Amino acid sequence: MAIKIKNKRLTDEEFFKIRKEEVLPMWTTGKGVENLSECIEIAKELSQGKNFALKLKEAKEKGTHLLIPQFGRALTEYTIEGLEYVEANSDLASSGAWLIYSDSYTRKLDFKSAQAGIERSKKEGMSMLNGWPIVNFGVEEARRIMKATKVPLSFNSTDEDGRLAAEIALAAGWNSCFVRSLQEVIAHCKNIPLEEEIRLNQYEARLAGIYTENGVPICPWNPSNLSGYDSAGYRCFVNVSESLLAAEQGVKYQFLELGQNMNLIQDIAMIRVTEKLSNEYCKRFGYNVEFFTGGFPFLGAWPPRAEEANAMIAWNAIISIMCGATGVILKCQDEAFATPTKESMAMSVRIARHLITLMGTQKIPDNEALRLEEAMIEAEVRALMEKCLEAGDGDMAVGMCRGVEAGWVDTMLTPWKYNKGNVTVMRDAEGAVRYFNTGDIPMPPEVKEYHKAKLAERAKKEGRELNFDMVVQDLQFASRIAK
Amino acid sequence: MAIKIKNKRLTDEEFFKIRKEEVLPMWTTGKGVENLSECIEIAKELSQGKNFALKLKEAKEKGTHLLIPQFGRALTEYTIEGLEYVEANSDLASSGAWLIYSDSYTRKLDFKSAQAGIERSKKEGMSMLNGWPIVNFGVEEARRIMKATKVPLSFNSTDEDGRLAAEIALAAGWNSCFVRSLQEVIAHCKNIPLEEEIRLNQYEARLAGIYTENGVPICPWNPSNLSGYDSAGYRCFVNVSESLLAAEQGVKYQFLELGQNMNLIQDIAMIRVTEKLSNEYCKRFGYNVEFFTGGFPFLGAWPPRAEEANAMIAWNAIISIMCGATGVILKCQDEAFATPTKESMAMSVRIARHLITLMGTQKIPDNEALRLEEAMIEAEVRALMEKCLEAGDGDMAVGMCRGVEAGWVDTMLTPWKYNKGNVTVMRDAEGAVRYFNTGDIPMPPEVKEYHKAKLAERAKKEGRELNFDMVVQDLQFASRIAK
Amino acid sequence: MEKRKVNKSVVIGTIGADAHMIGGWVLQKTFKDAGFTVAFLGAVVPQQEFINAAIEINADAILVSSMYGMGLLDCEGFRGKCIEAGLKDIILYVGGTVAAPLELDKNWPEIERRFREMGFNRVFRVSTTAAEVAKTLKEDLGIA
Amino acid sequence: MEKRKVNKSVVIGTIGADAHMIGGWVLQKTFKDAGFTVAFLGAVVPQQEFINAAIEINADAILVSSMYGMGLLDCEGFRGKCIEAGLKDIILYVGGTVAAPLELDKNWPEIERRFREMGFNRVFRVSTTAAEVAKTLKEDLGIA
Repeated sequence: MAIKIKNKRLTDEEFFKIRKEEVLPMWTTGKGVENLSECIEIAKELSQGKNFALKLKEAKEKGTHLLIPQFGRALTEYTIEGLEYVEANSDLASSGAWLIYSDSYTRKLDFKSAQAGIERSKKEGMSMLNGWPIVNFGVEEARRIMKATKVPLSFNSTDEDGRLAAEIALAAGWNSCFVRSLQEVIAHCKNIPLEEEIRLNQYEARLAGIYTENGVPICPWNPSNLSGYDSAGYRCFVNVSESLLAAEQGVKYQFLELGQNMNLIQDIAMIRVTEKLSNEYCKRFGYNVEFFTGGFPFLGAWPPRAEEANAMIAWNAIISIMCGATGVILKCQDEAFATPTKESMAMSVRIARHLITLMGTQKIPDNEALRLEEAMIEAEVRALMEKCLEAGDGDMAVGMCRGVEAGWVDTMLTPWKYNKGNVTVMRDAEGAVRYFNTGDIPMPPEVKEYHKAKLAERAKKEGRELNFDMVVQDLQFASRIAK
Repeated sequence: MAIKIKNKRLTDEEFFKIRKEEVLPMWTTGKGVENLSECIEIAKELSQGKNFALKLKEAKEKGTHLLIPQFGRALTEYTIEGLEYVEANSDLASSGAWLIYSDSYTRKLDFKSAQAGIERSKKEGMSMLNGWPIVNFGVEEARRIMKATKVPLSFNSTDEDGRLAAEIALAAGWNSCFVRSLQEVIAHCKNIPLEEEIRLNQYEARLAGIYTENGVPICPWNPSNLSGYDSAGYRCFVNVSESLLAAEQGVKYQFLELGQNMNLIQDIAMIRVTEKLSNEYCKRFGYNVEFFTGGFPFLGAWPPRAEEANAMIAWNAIISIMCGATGVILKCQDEAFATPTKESMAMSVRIARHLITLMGTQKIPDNEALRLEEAMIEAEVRALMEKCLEAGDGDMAVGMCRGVEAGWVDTMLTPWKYNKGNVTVMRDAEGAVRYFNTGDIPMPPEVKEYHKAKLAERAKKEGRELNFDMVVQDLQFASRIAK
Repeated sequence: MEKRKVNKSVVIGTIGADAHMIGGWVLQKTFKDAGFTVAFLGAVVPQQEFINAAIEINADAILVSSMYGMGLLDCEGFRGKCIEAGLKDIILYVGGTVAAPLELDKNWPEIERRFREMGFNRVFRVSTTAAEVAKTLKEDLGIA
Repeated sequence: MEKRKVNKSVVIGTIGADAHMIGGWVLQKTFKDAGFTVAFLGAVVPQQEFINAAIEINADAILVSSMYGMGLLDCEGFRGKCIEAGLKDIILYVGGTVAAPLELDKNWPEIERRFREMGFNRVFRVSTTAAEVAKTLKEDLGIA
């Protein structure tokens, strides 16, 4: 198959053509952001003193943490009410930021269903959508939200195509869209080819570049949340590869955000190697990017009771803090049931803030186990990166597409039809995620052996052969309540 | 001053003389435990399948943890209701034990006030005492409680003198009293000389020995909770020195329980060095003792809000788990306000149990920082132990008394009048407790230098000279809620 | 009218714009292990696709997973489409995090009422295990 | 009757069988820093000892700390003993975790009512800072 996409910066001509023909016409509210220079001016004004990139920079330099709760309601009033409540009932303002998410209809560009959800929510007097439909509400409403908060806003915009959402968010002074492609197809897509997904995301990244070049530093999230059940190496590869794609479009700050598997050593190794290799590969290609890291709480099934959820909130936050990750993203005790309430989100902020008080600057001490884990992840990711660059003749975008097509870029579970799914992962005796089956991944032999040995420890500890049922049990281990 | 006490096992003659003349006559309920052999038989029967020592042994061998919540109400019914509630609403039964505490009047042998508190509680329909007055209720009521629980019971009996309380608890099938002397005078006493306190505790330890020799393994707690603000080395010294005193009386199992200061590395180092040196010193004197370790949650001021308290509950439990301590003692979110309610204690058990689910067998990996911390604590404790043995001509009890008298055994804050209080401790940049002033402690120079350097890091980080105000702030750091 | 013969076959998928597939994935594994024929449609599945698959395998039941809080919206009109397609009596289950507002989730009888009104036979909480769902379906099919 | 001259002196200690001394210790430091003469009695202090010390230093106030939940019991009769000793008008404060039952702590007006009835001028929650107590006493003494 011929790959047409290239990892190449969109020219202004290309960018504005796409903008006019594809992006702004998606929905009527596209009109509100037509004048880009004006949008940038307003964004500069509105994000004064609460710019996400600059707040991350400040926290990183001080060695402290930015707490990042998540919120999003069907109506603007509900959303503002939630932000104000949490900020009034916790210490978020001192060092925090918001991740606002849209509803899933918006993420699928189904603005009609989103509109129906808005009407329905008004009728029922409850938020019937699982997020704030940014595109339906448009830029003026987004600016209202920006004015209502004391901290920077990030926007979790999209499944396949977050371009219009990002246009609206950035124009409202929110300082973060998303840069992602493989992450997105694995996490939320079904049919879109990777090539097309990369093309859509080049636009969003370029938009961030343009804002930054015009005096509004934008720090997009470069996440690997993926399916919630992926190996540390795959997660890391996704971030590093996508950091190059974003950097090419002129993105100068990136928030490397990794979904935690909840093994302290492996999660820390994963986050640190991701930062190291993103830096290294970007330098190699001549990109000048400043990276920040953040840990995202476990993305699998959560337990349906407050105390068990609080244990997860605390353990996830502690892993991020011990890692030294600047961002500590927060879920809350509603996770198993519904979209977060403001009350529960405020509780999560309080828990995490007090953990920071208690832990101070405590970090995981340098140790052999961590160095080994880092070395293993690094070897796996380097093998994947080099194979991509080779397959793509030095072009990362091409290489990623070829890797997925051939199946040597692969993960276990995803709704996305182009993923081969020939790998299987399982937890080892200490809960770290290991390959039970490496499929066609170009795993260096020593890494393969390492994973095998770690799983053998579990088999020995449990006194049983490893089998597929254990994979299934692993998927639900964190949601089960001890009886 | 001539020291009359010796670290020497009480003869049966001495023991039973004290029993008859001093202990049983303390209160009318002493009569109920007159027949010791019968008490031992009943205890054997009642603790079948829920013996504290054996449960600790089982958990230690499996590498799992025993969760140990705390409870105690003015009336037996309230106490039983609480235990049953927590056991029904958590997974305590699978691997847990109770620490039941008495009210503080009982601890001061003020049984009349305890009686008034019982009557008052009945009248008010609320528990007006801060624990269960075991001596007033006597052995039959204690047996009722034992029958009502699915797990082993430990009894936190005493300030100066827990002898009658221990007689009643052990006779009821509760398998744990306390061995302690310096711990107790520092924590709760005002006027009693250490010599006398050691004498009282020899009796309690000998009682545990007698039960054990007659087929009911007793595992007393050997705690160092102290004032809540003590150096790791001092805590460790208290446990190790007292392990010898208890061992001499025939105590075969000891639960080394250490109050955590909430610095991960220092707390783990402290617990591990305590186990190592208790083992070593007991071997040196020919005692054969099996040790278990447990972490006690921070003993200073707790925050007056549920989420901050939950952060403390989680962080304290995580330190114990990462340490590999077999016992994980639990406080609850009522800590700042009142005696624990059953509802809050059940919540703490759920949080800790889920942390164990999430963390599995994860432990702190071996590392240089931990080894260094261990080495420093070990050097400090060895210096203290050797100086005691020297001053006591090989007798630990004598040496401890001489050390306190001369002031080279010393800690910062205590109600006890015989402590010199010439040392000052302060937290370093990472929250570990360091000597700001070492007073007359025989600190090896490298340890002194180490503490000094660690405090200098804090001064540098905060950009200010170290001063006494910081000591005061440190005392309250964990109870302050970020605003 | 004769009663349709039980075919031990089910359609499983996550409805609407919802990409969460793990719940459905565990479910399909459980039902296969229990001897069912399973059409597993993955995530982001439109109503019509469930129905087409049900016709194709002659399914006894359609098991709809919804994890993102908008199941109440996504399931509207599902029974009507089944009837149009000649699947008047097919068993419809739905389960997961089916409503975004916590106040609604906490009022579970209201959730049940709404789904019953929409023609669903049962609605399961997110804490229900796959084994429990399989057991219930067998009972409903009279093959327990 | 003439009003007694303010002497800027206080007695501080933890009452009853209570060994918790940190609260009182922080308090005495704060009051010393604020220029007060302080008799600091440590922990496990009987009522009479507070009163004797108050006479000795001619104290304006006795600040009673109680951290272990039995302050309500320990403070009974305190004002009576003060009156007997000729300290009819001495200011009595109490603070800390003064009641064992959480239901009582959550009903703070009832706690205040009970201590007022016992002749205490003020009762402070455990979350009150030492600085706040010092500020309040200065106001009550008219020297703020």
